[in-house]
Parts: sequence; C-alpha cells; structure tokens
Amino acid sequence: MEAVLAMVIGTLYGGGLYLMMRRNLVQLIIGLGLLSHGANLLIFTAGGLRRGGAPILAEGETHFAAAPSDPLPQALILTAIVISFAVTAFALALFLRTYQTTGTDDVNALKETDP
Amino acid sequence: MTSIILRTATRYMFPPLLVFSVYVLMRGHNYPGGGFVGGLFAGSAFVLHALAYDVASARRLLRLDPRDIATGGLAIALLSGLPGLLDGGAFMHGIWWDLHLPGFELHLGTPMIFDIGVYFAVFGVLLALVFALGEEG
Amino acid sequence: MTLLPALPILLPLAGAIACMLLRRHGALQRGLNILFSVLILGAAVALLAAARDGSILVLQAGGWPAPFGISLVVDLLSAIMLVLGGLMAVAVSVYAWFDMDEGRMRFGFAPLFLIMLMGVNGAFVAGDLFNLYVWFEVLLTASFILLALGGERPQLEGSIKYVALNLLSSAMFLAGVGILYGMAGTLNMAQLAVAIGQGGQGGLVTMVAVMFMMGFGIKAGMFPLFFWLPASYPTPPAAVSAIFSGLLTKVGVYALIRVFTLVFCGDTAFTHLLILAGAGLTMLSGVLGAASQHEIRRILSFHIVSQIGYMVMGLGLFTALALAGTVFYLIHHIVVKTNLFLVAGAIHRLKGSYDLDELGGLYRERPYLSILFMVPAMSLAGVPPLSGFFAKLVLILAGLRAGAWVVVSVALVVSLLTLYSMTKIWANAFWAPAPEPAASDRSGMDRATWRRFLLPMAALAALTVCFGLFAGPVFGLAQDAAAQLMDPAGYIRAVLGGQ
Amino acid sequence: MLVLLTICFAAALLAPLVHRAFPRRAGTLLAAAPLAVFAWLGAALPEVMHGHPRVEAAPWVEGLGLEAAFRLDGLSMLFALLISGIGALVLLYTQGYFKNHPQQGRFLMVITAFMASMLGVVLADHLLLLFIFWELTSFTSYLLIGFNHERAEARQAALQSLLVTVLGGLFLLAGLILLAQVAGTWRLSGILGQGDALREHALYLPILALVCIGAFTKSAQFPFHFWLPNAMQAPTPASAYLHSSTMVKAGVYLLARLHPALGGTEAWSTLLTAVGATTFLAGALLALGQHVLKRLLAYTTVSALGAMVMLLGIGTTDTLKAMAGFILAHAFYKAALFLVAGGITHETGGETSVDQLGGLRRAMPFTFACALLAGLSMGGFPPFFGFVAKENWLHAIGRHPGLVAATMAGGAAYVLVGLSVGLKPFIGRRPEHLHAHEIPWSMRAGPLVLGLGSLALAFACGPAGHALIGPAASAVAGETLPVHLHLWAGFNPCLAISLATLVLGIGCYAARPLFGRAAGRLAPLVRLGPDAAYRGLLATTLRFAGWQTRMLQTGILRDYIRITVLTAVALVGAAFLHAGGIRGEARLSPLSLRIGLVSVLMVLATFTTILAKSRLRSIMSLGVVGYSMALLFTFHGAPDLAMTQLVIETLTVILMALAFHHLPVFKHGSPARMRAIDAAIAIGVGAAVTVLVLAALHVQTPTEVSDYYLDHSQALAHGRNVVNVIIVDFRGLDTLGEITVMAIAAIGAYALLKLRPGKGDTP
Repeated sequence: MEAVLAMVIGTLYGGGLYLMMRRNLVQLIIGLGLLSHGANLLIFTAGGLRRGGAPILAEGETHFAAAPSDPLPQALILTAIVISFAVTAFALALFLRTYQTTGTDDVNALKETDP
Repeated sequence: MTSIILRTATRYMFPPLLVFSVYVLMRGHNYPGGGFVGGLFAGSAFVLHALAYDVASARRLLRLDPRDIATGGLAIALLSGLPGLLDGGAFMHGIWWDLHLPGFELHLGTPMIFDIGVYFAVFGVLLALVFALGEEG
Repeated sequence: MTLLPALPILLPLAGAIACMLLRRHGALQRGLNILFSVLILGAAVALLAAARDGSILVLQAGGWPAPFGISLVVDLLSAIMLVLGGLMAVAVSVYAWFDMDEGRMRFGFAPLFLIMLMGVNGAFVAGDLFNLYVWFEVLLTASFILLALGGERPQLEGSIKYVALNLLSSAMFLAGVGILYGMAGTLNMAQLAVAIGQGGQGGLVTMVAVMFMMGFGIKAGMFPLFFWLPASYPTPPAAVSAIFSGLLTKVGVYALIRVFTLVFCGDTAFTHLLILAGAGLTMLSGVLGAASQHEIRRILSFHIVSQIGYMVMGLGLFTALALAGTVFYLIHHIVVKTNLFLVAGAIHRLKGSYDLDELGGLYRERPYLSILFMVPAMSLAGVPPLSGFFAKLVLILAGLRAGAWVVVSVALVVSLLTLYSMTKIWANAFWAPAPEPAASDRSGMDRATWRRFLLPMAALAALTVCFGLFAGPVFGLAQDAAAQLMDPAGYIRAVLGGQ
Repeated sequence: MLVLLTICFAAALLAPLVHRAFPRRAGTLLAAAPLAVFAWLGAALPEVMHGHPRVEAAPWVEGLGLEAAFRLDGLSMLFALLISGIGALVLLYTQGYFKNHPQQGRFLMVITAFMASMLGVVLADHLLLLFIFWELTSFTSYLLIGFNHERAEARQAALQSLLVTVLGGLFLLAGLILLAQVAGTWRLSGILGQGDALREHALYLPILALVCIGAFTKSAQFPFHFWLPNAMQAPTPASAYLHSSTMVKAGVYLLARLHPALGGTEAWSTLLTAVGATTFLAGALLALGQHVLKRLLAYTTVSALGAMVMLLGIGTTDTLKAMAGFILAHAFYKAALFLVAGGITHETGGETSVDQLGGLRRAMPFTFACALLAGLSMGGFPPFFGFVAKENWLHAIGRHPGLVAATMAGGAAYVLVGLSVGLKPFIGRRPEHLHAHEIPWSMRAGPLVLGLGSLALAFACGPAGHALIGPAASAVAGETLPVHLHLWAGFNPCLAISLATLVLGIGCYAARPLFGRAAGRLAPLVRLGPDAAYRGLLATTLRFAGWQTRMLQTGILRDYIRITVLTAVALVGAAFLHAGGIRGEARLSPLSLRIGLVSVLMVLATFTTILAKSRLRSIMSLGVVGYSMALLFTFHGAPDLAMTQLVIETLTVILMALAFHHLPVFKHGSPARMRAIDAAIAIGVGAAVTVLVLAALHVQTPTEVSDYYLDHSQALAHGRNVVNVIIVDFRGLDTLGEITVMAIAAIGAYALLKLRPGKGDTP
C-alpha cells in the first residue's frame, strides 16, 4: 500500500511545484497548498502505516490491547496542518494586497525589486 | 434565496456549535477533540454568521476584537507553563488538581489549561483572518 | 536550570503579548520593545556565563525525559548565538525607537519583532528536529509580515518571492524530518545522532542529509538558492532589513552547522565536500552580484550571500580550526552586517535615497557617520585589525592547512572584491561631491536626537573594533565552541544523560 | 616597542581633537610622537649596531599563535629611524601646507596612523603582525591618496593603489602562511635561521612567488609600477612620506628581511635581478619624458625601488651594503625634493609643470638652497651622500658590463630629474604670470634638514656606514658585514664611471625638451601598458559580474523556483547515485481497496487542480485533495487528524473563495515549450520524492518513543487520547510555537489588508 501512497506523495509534490511555476498568483498559492498536503502525507507514510485503531485508550483500560497507529506522526501532522493553514491565510492576504497594489496577478510582472 | 436559508440555518446552528466546541475542547484529553478542533468549531459558528449576514454584524456579535482573543489565548497558554516551575519542575511541567465540587469531581491540570489557551488562540485567529478578508471588497 | 534555557523563547513571547494588548499605544510599544530586548540579552548573557566552562545546559520541557519530550539545549555555540541575537535586538529596537513610523508601530511592528526573536532564539536552543521546524516557521512567519508590513509596492514584490521560496524550503525541511523520523523513530537530535551513528541505513542518510542541506541552504542563502535574499532585503524599512541581515540567514547557517556536526557526519567525504563547493560558489556569486549593484542596500544584500559562503566554508572544511573560524565569522558578521544596514538606514534618513548616484558629500558633511560606516565596512572587507580580518584569516589558515587550495583562492579573490564594493559605497556616497548641493538634511531630527540615533551604530562599531583588538578571548570562545561541535558525544551525553 | 606604537596610534586618534584645540600648532604637537620614537631608537642604537637586537613579545590571539612580537635589529633600525625622523618633519610641514584647511585634522590623523603602521611593519617579528601592519599601510594610504576626495581622479587613483597593493597583500598572506607552516613558527627571528631547510622544501618556489608578488606590488615593481605615478594625486606631504621614503619601501624591506631565509637561490636572484633591473630602467626611461614635478619624482622613485630590488637580487655582500646605503641616500634626497616640489606648487598658486617654472631664485631663495642640495645629491654629484652611495653601488657591481651600462643610463636620468626639480624652477627667466613667495617657516624644517642631511651624511659617511648601513646590511646578509664608506676613495674606475654618468646626465638635462617631445609621440603606446591592463581587467570583471547577476537574479519568481527545484533534484539524485541505490527489505502493508480508491481520487483531483482553467475549479479540486487526506487519516486510525483536516479544509476553501473573489481569471499562460520543461521538472521532483519515501520504507522504524507515549499517556499525563496528550503535554512546546505562528499570521493578514501607505492608522 505504501508504494501507492508514495506515488500519491510524488504526484502532490510534482503537481504543487508545477503550479508554483505558473504565472498566476492564485496558482502559486494552490501549488503551495498541494505541497503542504504532500509533506503531511509524507510524514504520515514515512512514519509507518500501522493498521491499528486510534491511539486512544478506552475508558478504564490502562494498556492498549493491540498496537494502535503511531500517535507521534499524527501530532506532528496536526501541528503542520495548522501552521500551513495560518501561513496560507497570510499568503492569501499578501497576494490579494499585491494584486490590489500592482494591479496584476502575473508573477512575471513582479520584477521591479531585482536588478 | 440561499441567503435566507443560510440565515435560518445559522440561527439554529449558532448556539449548538458554540456549545459543541466547548464540549470538544473539554473532552479532548480523553477522546478525539481538543483545543484545535474546538477553537475551529467555535470560529466556524461566527464564520457562518459572517457569511449569512455580514462581517460587521458578526463583529458586533463577538464584541471583542478577535486579535485580542487570540492574544488572550496565547497568554493563557504561556501562563499555564509556569505553575510547574513553582513545583520545582521544568517549564510546562504538568500540575494536576482534583477538584471535589458538590455533585461531581473534576480532574484539572495545567495541560488542560494550555489546551484552553489553544482554543482561544485558534478561535481568535480564525475570526481575525475571516473578518479581515471578508471586509475586503 | 528549570527555566533559564527557555527564557530566550518565553521573554519575547511575553513581550509580544504585552505589545499586542497595547497595540493602540505606539510609544509604549517602542519602550516595551527595547525593554524586552534588553531582558532577552540579559538571559542570553546569563546562559553564556553558565555555558562558558564547557558545560551543556539542557532543559527537558514539561519535565519529560529525552527523547520523549522536547529538549532545549544550550551549548557554547547556542549561547554565543543567543547573545548576538540579543545584542542585535537591543541595537535595532533602539534604532526603531527613532525610525519606525507610527502606522507600522500600531499594526504590530513590536510584537512581530519580538516574535521573530522568539523564533530565532528557539531555533538556537532547539534540541529536537521538529521543534526546530516549528521555530523556523515562527521566525519565518514573523519575517514574512515584517517584510510586507506597510504594503509598499517593492515590499510586496519582495515578499512574494521571499514567501514562496522559503515555504519551498520549509516543505523540503519537513519532508526531511518526516523521512528521518521514519528511519530513526525519534526527533531528538541527540538520539538521532546515536541512531544514525549506529548505521545500517547508509545511502538513505546521505539522501536525507541532502534534503536538509537544501532546506537550510535556502534559508541561509547559499548558491544557487539565494534569490529571495537580494530580491527582498532591500525593500522594508531600515530597522527590518538590519535585523534580517543580522540574524535570519545566520539561523540557516546555525542549523546547517548543528545538523552537519551532530547528525550527518558519517559521510563527510560526500556531504561536506558538497558544502565546501557550495561555499566557494556562494562567495563568488554573491560578491559578483554585489559588484554589479549600484544601490547601498542591494550591495549589502549580495554581500550577505557572499559572507554566508565564508561561514559555510568552515563547515565544509570540517576541522576544529575551520569551525572555530566559522563561529568567529558568525560573531563578526552579525555585528558588522546589522551595523551596515543601520548606517545605510541613517543615510537614507538623511538623504532620502539608497542610490549611489543620488548620494554624495557625506564625508564632508557628516564625519561621524563616515566613521560609523568606515569601521564596519572595512571590517567586512577584512582590513586588519578589525574583526573581519581575523575571521577571514582563520578560515584561510584552516583552508591552507587542509590543502583546499581552490576554495582558499576563491576566498582571497572574494575578499578583494568585497573591498572593492565597500570602497565603491565609500567613494560615491561619502567622498564624491553631492550631485545636487541643495538637499542636505531630511532627517527631521535636531542635533541631539541625531546623536542619540547614531548611538546603536556607534556601539556596534565599537564592538567590531573590540572583537578585532581583543580577538584573543573572542577567538578562544569560538575555539571552545568548535571543540564542542567536533565532539558530539558531549552533546549526546548531556541530552540523553549518560546513555 | 608596543608602547611606542600605542603612543603613535593614540596620537593618530587624538589628532582631530588636537587640531580642533590648537589649529595652528597641531602638526608640531603631534610631531612629538615620532620624535619620541626617534629618541628611543637613538638610545637603542649603540646596542643594536653591535649586533644585539632588542626583542619583546606579548600574547595577542593565543588560539592563532599571534603575538605582539617586535624585534629591532640593524635593518629595522635603519627603516625605523627614517620613518620616525622624516615622519616628524612631514608632520611639521603639514601644519604649514594645510594651513586653514578644514580637513587638516583628518589628514594629520591618517598620516600619523600611517606612520605608526609603517613602524609596525619594520618592527614586527611575527609574520601575521607584519601583515596586519602591512595592510594598514595600504588602507591608510588609500585615505591619503584620496584626500582630495572631491576630484574623481584622486578617488580613482586611491582605489587603484588600494586594489593593487591589497591584491598583492593577499598573495603575500598566502605566502606568509605557507612560510610559517613550513618553518613551523610565525616568528621571523625563528624563520630566518632555517634558510637551508626552507630553500630545499617543496613549497619553496610557491612561497617565493607569493611573497615576491606581495612585495613587488607594494614597492611598485614592473609590471605593477603604474599605481605609484597615479598616486601623485595625494597631497604632497603624503607623497613625500609614503611614496618616496617609507611605504613603497615596505616591499624592499620585506624582501631584504626574508633574504636570509629565502635568498641566495638561483630563482631568487634571477627573479629579483630581472624584475629589479627592468623596473630600474623602465622607471628612469619613463621619467625622462615627464614634465610634472611630482611625476618626475614618482618615476625616479619607481626606478630607485627597482635598483634596490636589483641590488638585493644580485645578493653579494657588497651589493647588500650598496643597497642599504642607497636606501638611506634616496630617502633623504627624495623626501626633500618632494617637499620642495610641494612648496613650489603651494607658493606659486598651483603650478606643477617644470616647463612653466623658472626664475624663482629671488622669490624663494631658501627653497632654492634646499632644492639644490637635494637635487645634486640625487644626481650623484660630489660631495653629497648620493655620490657616496653611487660610488659604493658601482664598486659593488664590479665590472659586469650590462649592469654598469644600466647604472650609467639610470644615473643619467637621475641627474636630469635632480636638476629639473632642484635647479630648473629657480634659474632662468621668470614667466610673467608666475608669482611666488618664500615658503612659510613651518614648512622649512623638512627641506632644510633633509637637504643639509644629504650633504652632512657625505662628510659623516664613515660613522653613518658604521652605525646604520653596516648593521642593516648585516641583518640582510645574516652575517656581520663591516662597512667602510669614504667620500673620497681615490681615483679608480668607479669614479670615472661616476663622472661619465654626470656628464651624460648633464647632457640629457640640456636635451630635456627633446625627451618631452619623444614622450608625446610615444604616448599612444601607454594604452598597451599595465595601467590599461588594470583598467581592462577591472572593467571585464565588472561586466562579468553584471552578466552573471542578470542571468541568475532575473527578477522572475518562476525562474528562481525552477533553479531551486532543479538543484534539489540534482543533489538528491547525486546522493542516490553516491549511495548506490537502496538496500534492505521494504516493510509494506498489503493493498487495500478503499485506500487504493482514495489514492486514485487524490491523483485525479491533483491533476484537475493542475489543469483547471478557473479559480473556482482549482479551489474545489484542492478541497477534494484535502478531504481525501481526511479519509486517509480516518482509515489509518487518526480521528483527530481527520476531524481537523476536515474543518481546516472547509475553512481554507472559504478563505480562498473570499480572497480570490477579487482576483481575475487565469489569463497569463505560458508557451507550450515552457510548460513541457516545467512538467519535466515537476516529474523529476515527483520521482525523487517517491524514491525517497520508498527508501524510507526500507528501514524499520524503531518505536521506542511512540511506545513510551502509548504506555505512559494515561499514567503520567492523565489523558487517554495520546495524540492530544502529545500536543498539549509531551510536545507542548511545539504547540506553543504553533499558536504563536497562527496569532501573528492573523495579525499580519490584518495589518496587510488594513495598513496602507499614506493612509490613516487606525488599528
């Protein structure tokens, strides 16, 4: 199964980057979104897919009867999801503001600051 | 048309969403849930309101500036790390109290207070973002 | 030790919270900004004092033993970086007191500044790879906003490039973290060092190492990954450029040093050679970029790139002397570069321009400002006996001892070109007569205020001179830090406790 | 000696303050510092001349083995006396020369700092210390040459001299480091004793070459000589000091210093003799055609420096003595002539050309006297010290016909220049427009002392040889050399050659206009000279710099992303090849239908996103990717993740819709070729990532850490939801950072949308 997911991850990374190399600001940010999905899935997969239940103890128990899925990658991904949400939201505001200021959403037109 | 449906839905959804968000927050330590999701639900209630009516009305409903709420959440989270120091532990060392209230027992710890901080931070942030973007145009 | 190593993170957060709550009070925030910068510096100095004898301070957050909780680790390198960060924070916050406009102040300059410091400091003390990622995100997000705050067109354009490329770098870093976790089942750097040191994964480690090299290389501004830097650094207000130039890329360098001395040191013939080659190209490409520019902050920005090459060169050579050179270079560079950007800001304040064609006559009009430019500029170019000379000398010495002729030759040529660009600024902005004699002073400050305004620059310039004249103790510190880096066992023992 | 240098540097730092407090006496007051040095040196002279050098050392940077180590032997003594003595005179002279000049304080500061640095060069006993002072002289001379900074020529000349000397300095640094490495010590006194071992070492030739390049650039040897005449943009006191008597001799000093260690080989003598002789003749030849006072002097300085290197290169005991004598003679007459030239220009209101000068003897009798003394010494007329030195030189080179002929030719040029500066401006008819006064008192000490000195030394040549020249030559040779100088050595072939040279020189002087015209005709050739090469090289470098920067820093974000991504793919690929593929057993779980279906859905949604032509469609398909992620999380026992992902995805779609509502449809397409290239890059990335993940799956993940969480979550952290416990407790610090990121992102987005340049500021 992991091999399939590995290819999905590859697709997400490749697709994200392809979009980032387009000329529209919207595509840039959507590309970033794909990229962060790819990174999250990568952590999830590389951390090892254990086909167990949720890492939540039932009430009254003190030990997991069967090994549940690995909780640590889940915690990391949770953090990563929220961070990328915040950053995406900021980027949205930035791009919106840029569009309002420069009047273009063409990335190629934004080259004044370079020599 | 859609707006009427949405408004009606919002009217019914709004209070349960808020209550549900607190519920998700409080049980997060033992069941799926927690401050993140709780905060997101609470924020969603107001987002829904903003979409159904407008941002200004949602702001009025909230009264507080969402950035202050986020800051407050951050402050709660930061402060929750300090009691552990008094106990001689490291920063963010968990301290737990058993509160015997009439009727039921509450098992309360600094990590849960931390989670409450997360709840408010996420709640405030979400609204600040949505309001700011919603007020454009 | 239950709190001290966390203070560099918590103090700025507390300050930021206070500033956010007081966001309507610009003046109060200016004061709080300075106050908390001083406090951070104090905490950093205390940490350096504690780590000076070679002991490594470890705080296990939440009291969870490593590798299960998050370890905050302060070794000598971390402590040095923290102190430098604190110094720059104080200098720049004082500068911002005078220079930052009210609008930016009310829309969060102070909290963002402090949060950025929080991220920077967090990166310096993180003993856990994912935690390092989080601190990187903290400092990056804060820097995104600081860069764009104010919303002038060049700022926005620069920000887009900065944001896009740095998020790309974060994605690579995060992917590396994920794979590393998959291999070693831990995120604690000390335990990762143990796990990878035990071997068995061979080539995969090298591949992951390259991922980290890319991720940190982008943040450090190495060739050919530095595009975002010259595109964005010259755009925000002077105080922002200054703190960026002093600290941000250096966090990338710090992270490179940390992981490539602690975790990835099994295949140095490949990884460190790659780093060395990157260092040489970075130096050269950056300095050529600088030579082609005609605007002070652009010149300085390209020079950051070039100087990063020197710092990374020490890591690539990977000897104790070379690493000591890198540490010394970091110390030197952070002080000097921040200072140069501040001086550039003062020039802009005075003349309303950064463009060399529009500047002139400053040597005649402003002798003190001239000295304040000359000292860091010549230090950057490596004129003895300023700090930059010793920094370069150590690296060249280390390079010659290691027989790395090519990179040493590049380093020597680059230092000549650095001198060239510094004299270009000097000759055009200071020596040459002003193109139009009328415009003399736009600063809007009286003499006394102007003097106070120059105070942070004077302090940093004095520091540069001291680092040169008293290079002995400073270099001794760098050597001790390098010795710790060359002996990861001490770090591992301190974190994991005798395992 | 450290104390002396500290005094001098302190004097430099105080100079502007002294000047502000005593505007008319600043030079005199500051001259106290070099005079103190001079007196101290004088006191040490008896000891040193008998072969007992003074040594002192203090630690500086212990980690580098850098010490503040000084050593005063015969060679250092000769140079130090000249530096401090002439330094004091120049400071006095400056006071008059820059009377009422607003920047006199700065000039005094820099020239005093230069003096201190130069003293450091000749006193240092540690290679690095020597280098530090060496660079400081380059740097201070940059400031001095560019002193008239509002003139573009001055700035260019300053830059040129800086770049050339610092370039040489870098070679020198490499050479010195290698030298120390081979010798095993930084201390000069230690290195000089190891000559034999050094000369046989494999690195001997590289060291020699590197050190020589450093010395040649500093001492303006061919083909690096061009910066020195251009450096005449400096104010005259600086020229007199730096470009005749001190700084340019640093290279000669260094070579002489290292002679016991590096000298005496075939390579040494060939290189030094050839370069020195070329410089000697070229300088003399170029001097013939000049008419500007200072340039006449500058070219003969180049020539004289060449002569010193040549004599050093020949390297017999006699030539070493001759060299030491010539250094002394040259310092006296050349500094005096520069000061005279400065006086003339100063008092005639800026006249610099010999051709425009004449008949000043009445107006400036004092200057005339000094000028004549120095000029005759330069020409080698008896009874001046220049004559003694010349005799000694001729004696040393013996009968070698080539050298004798060269000496005669060069000597003739010196006669011409000596007379042109020392005689020509004062005799003949005064041009009508020329008005002049005598130089003021404060400017008289220098020319007088140095001019008279040229005469007095000749009569005291015996003691001078014994006390100064002998010890200096001994230090260069590495053995004790007695020196006996005589003003009158009797009739011998040397005298005949000397006299013949004088006659030839006077003839040349008479034919001076001829040379001027010839030089005018040959002027186009200068375009092929090293000066042009310097400019060409600089321009080429800058063009290349501009080109590479335009190529790299295009300003287009997509290019940046492309290059970054390509680099990543290339490096990961290289690492993959280096590692030789993946080894080990993959740990794969069995295929599952529902996961397979979700995977297919995700891939399809990704492609829809990529190919979408409208904003809404791309946002929606991105949402589908997110919801599929949530499904995957559900299938793998991650309810917290699934829930969060679900809400976040919804909110993201809402936010994007809110924001993109304002943006136009996608209208900027790329050409097909570009799209293909990008697709290729993207596929490369996808493949690289896939391989990485697969490779990671070949390693069994240890579960120690997650087992700890699972086992202790309930007992130690009082929570049954392990993921939540990790987030708020085990790894709570991450979460603290994370909500900080969120908070500032919100503040940032808010500020970005609300704060506009030029608009009001209501938070």
